[in-house]
Amino acid sequence: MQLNFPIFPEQASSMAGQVDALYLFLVLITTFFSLLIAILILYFAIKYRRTPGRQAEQIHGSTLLEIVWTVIPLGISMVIFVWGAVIYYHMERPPANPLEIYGVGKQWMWKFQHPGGQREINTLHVPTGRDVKVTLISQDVIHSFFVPAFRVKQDVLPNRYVFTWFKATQPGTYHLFCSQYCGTKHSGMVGQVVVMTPEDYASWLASGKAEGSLASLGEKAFQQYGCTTCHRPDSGARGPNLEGVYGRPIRLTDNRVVLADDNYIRESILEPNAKVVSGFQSIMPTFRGVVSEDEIIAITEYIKHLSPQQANPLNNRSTPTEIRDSEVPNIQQQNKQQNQQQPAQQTPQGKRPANPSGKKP
Amino acid sequence: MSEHSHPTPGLYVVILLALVVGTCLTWGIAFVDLGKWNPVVALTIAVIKAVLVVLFFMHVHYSSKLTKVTISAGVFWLMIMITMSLSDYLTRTFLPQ
Amino acid sequence: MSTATAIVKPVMPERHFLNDNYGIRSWLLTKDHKRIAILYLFSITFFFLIGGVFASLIRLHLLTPNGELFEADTYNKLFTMHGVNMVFFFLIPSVPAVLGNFLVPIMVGTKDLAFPKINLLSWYLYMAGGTFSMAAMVSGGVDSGWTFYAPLSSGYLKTHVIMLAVGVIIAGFSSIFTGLNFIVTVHRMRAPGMTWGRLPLFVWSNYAASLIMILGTPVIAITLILLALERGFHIGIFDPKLGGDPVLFQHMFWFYSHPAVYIMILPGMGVISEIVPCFSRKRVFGYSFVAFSSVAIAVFGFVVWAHHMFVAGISVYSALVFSLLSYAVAIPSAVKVFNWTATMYKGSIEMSTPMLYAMAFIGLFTIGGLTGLFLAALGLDIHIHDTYFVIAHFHYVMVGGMVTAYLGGLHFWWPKITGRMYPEAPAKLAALITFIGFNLTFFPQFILGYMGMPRRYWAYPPEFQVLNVLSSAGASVLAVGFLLPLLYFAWSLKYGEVAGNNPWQATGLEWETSSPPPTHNFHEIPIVTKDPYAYGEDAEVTVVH
Amino acid sequence: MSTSQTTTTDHHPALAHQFDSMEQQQEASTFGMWVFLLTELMMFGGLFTAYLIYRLKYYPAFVAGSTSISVSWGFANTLVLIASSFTMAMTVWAAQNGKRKTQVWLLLATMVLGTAFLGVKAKEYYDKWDECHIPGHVIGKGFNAWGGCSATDKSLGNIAEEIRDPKAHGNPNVTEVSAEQTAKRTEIFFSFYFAMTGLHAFHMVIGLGLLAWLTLRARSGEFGPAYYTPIELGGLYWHFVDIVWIFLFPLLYLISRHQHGV
Repeated sequence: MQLNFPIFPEQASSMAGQVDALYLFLVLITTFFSLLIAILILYFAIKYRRTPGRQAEQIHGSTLLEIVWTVIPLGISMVIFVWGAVIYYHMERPPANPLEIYGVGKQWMWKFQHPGGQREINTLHVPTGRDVKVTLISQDVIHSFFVPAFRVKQDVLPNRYVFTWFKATQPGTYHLFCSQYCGTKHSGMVGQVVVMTPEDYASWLASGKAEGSLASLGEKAFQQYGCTTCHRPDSGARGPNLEGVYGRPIRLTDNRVVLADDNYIRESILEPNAKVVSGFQSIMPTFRGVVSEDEIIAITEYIKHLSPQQANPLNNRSTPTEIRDSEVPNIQQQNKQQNQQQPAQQTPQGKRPANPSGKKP
Repeated sequence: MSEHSHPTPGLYVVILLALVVGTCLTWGIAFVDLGKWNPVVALTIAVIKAVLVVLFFMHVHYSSKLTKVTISAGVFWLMIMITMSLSDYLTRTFLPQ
Repeated sequence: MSTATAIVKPVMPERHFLNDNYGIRSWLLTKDHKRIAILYLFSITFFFLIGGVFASLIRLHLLTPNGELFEADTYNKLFTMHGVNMVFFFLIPSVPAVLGNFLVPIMVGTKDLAFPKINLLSWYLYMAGGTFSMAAMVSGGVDSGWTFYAPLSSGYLKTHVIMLAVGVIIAGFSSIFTGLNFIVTVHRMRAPGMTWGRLPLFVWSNYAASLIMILGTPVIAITLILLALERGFHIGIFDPKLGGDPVLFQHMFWFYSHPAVYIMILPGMGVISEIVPCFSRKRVFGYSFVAFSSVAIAVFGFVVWAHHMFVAGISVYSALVFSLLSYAVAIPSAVKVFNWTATMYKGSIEMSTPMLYAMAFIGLFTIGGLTGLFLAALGLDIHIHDTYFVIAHFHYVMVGGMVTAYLGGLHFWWPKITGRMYPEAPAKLAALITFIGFNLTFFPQFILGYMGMPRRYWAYPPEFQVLNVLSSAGASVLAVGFLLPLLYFAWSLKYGEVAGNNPWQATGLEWETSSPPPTHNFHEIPIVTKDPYAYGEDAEVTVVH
Repeated sequence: MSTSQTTTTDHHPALAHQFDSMEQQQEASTFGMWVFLLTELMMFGGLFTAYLIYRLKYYPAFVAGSTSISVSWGFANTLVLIASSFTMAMTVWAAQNGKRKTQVWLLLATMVLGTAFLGVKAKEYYDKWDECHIPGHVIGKGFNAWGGCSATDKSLGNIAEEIRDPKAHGNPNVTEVSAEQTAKRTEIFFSFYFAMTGLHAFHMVIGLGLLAWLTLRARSGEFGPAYYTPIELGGLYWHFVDIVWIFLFPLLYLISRHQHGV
């Protein structure tokens, strides 16, 4: 047994301090009111203990007091609500230009893929001082990605991408837990997050054996499954051109407008007919059961890197379907902002992932 | 309740006719293209039919306030369940599948 | 007043509901709400003990970090069966089905509940549900967790999930029928003069809990039916592989299961609202605020469920709404705590066993309730969700609150139920042991949770061991505290002092009839002319019979 | 206190001991029934909520699935059930007015109509069975949106074919591939179709049992102007089941019918 056991978790992310501040505030509130009540009860119990002849003084109540102890807790809880909501909003709003890592949860392990193509199991290496966005998906049941030292947690759902982000501040090795019960070896679905200085991280990246960048893996899969047959830039293509499509609003055949994000690309691979791009026939067969989660991730990453030759095409709003900003559902606005930063993405050592556009599809 | 007045067979027949007409109307309108109003119209008619059944066949029109409050509470809670669940689904980009 | 009771030595009434009839048939076919309450008392104690054994095994296992006592599968079954037994077969029925069943008709001044046969049926349903869950347990156990999250439970586990779900569904209908009976009884069966403003707060809180039972329970029933259909017939409702949505399961599950915690705690609050005025010899402070706060909790309780799902992938906006609404429940709970405390002010306080439990309740519930604020605060909940912090929080409310109130109520009304007093000294000792054991068990879990120890872990990192050992040590103390009452309650049945009609000189109709009450509760249906908790006015007069 | 245990002489035989008067008994019983119907409402409500969410999610598949079930049978069944509600309402009236024979006949009529409803439902279920449109892999031979897994007529129940039907002047972009994908997703529509109509039919079966029991009691002349609570409660239950169907009919049978014709 470790007798010098800690009673407070390490702070290793930019978020940890904010969460802890709220926590300590709440501890303070809790201590204050618990003590207040406890002391009052004990004091009353002793002061007004029953002695022969003691008569209780009958008091029916006091509306003023009731209002006071309704309003004060209400005020305090609104402070807590706003404080908690601000932190949450910050957590849910991903930073611009993050380092993007993909994570796949399955019974009972974590798999991570770095943009440079490095793969890890149950271990995640990240640099300090850089916003890291982890996009997560599960292959089977619901898991939950939990790094206590970062104060982040996100349930990992099957069939849908979710993300969490953090900015590590302290180099070290931290626990990674699955916190959503997922079957027999739930408690074995643990791992480590290794936080390194940017220099160490760069050399770790360099030492890792990668078969090529994630995007280049995606390109291979893209060709292997024959996607290039239809998804071509020329006018006679049977499928929409995917160049520069990522992160942009897309008009569908039924005039709805959706955002071409990770989830949309995934859906279009598995359920192509659900949201067909305007002007195209729904002739794409489903790839459900054919491609693996890893391959979908790689293909998504590849599509992200597909850009027409203009300098920064993704900021160019005049897409062929002429979609105005106001048509984009609000919820998607924030995603969009974040996604538009995409092309600038680079690995820390400044090495762009193998440029897939060298071979224009 | 026994002192309250009760509906007569005549009224029951009227309600029956109204329900039959409502059903036929639902059926007929279903084949007319009203765009997104089709389900709205169908459900509106369904609500009217249900209200008729509740008020007259189930005698709520002649019942105590308590019964009326009870039913309203039930509908209210059902609405809580539906709207609050949808408040999640409609405010995220819908689960892609 | 103490002199009056000392002179007249109370005697047991000649005929009462316990000796009106004999034989197994007279119990198993009884329609007397008091006898049904006794049936519940025994069956609930049984399930509490089973759940307690599972709890002890869990704590024993967690003494070491590497999972050395049980296999992971066994451990998963242990916490599942602990949760299912305690939640569905102990906490939900405990106060309403035992104390409520016994007291609600007497407190409102009627001969029985509105539907005695349905009341008996609800006990049989409870037992049938219990049988299914026991069968699932005996035939290999279930490892779905009490929350049955899909798609794990619907598509991946190999254990008898359906059997357990059927048990829970059936027990749910038992709860629905109890709630229905209470609601109708309170609305339609009150004695003359028993206006809503004169209803004892225990009745108010059981009424509020009944609202949740009838409106929430059918939703868990249909949810589990859909889960069972998906598991049995592979139709897609919740499993994404079949086109379903697992988050929908959580919405529907928590639509019931969050209000369900108010089914558990509200009747407990009702017990406290009876005990505190009685032993303070004072009117309850702010009667109408305490009464309406029960209803407010029941209503607000229905619009906060998704605070269990902040990390589950719900929309940001919906999370904000649910977080905001969650604080709405905190306010009426706070109002209650302040009112109880104010009731003690300038009272004439007797520290008897029920009062000790009530004081423990107020303190522990305050901590339990305030730590709920942590979990409703969005940014903070992200970190502590699904950790031991949650476990500590709900055990503070459920064990520190609800079980404490149940035990307090049992002591308070034991003389009414059995006609005999429990022995005071061991009872006080048990209350003290429970309090100490409880805090030792669950306080370390708050720290563990904030450290990041996830719940339902069979093995854990070694730096968490000391706190886990502390917790396990506390659990053994707590177990002693829970077992002691079993012994002295049994002892008191034969050797306890005869209580008399009103050993506490309390107000309320239940104290005006004999102890134990006659089969039809009152020899003559009472006419109520006084406000509730009319202590200090003519409380003494009612004692003389 | 008006009534106590001593005055047992003027008790109606049906007055239970816990009530003071027949009026109190009737009010309590009716109120109890309403409270019970509230729980029923929430139970069906859970299903309706889930239905709504999936309908939004898989709208094309819900359209296709809805089109593949027979609107005529559903329409007929709605009328049958409404008629049975009418006869049930009349039963209560007959009981209130002490018409013993009429009561029995009306109850029998209600039961006949109820049985007819279940018969039609059984026929519809059988058709779906025949077309292999039973969701899941346990009952029947597994779900097959192309239909005809056991039927000889291959054209029967081919949902993909129907989606591509030129009569379906909805989406001009429908192709063979997309029709197949939509057709596959109709499985979730059928899950709800069977869950909702199944739960409803289960309530009908219970209702028929109740009615049979009431018929026996009515035949023995138990109900009259002074005591007809059981009939009234049975009626409340029956009407509630009717109301559920009033909503099920448009929700399940009439999704975007106008695009597809009869």
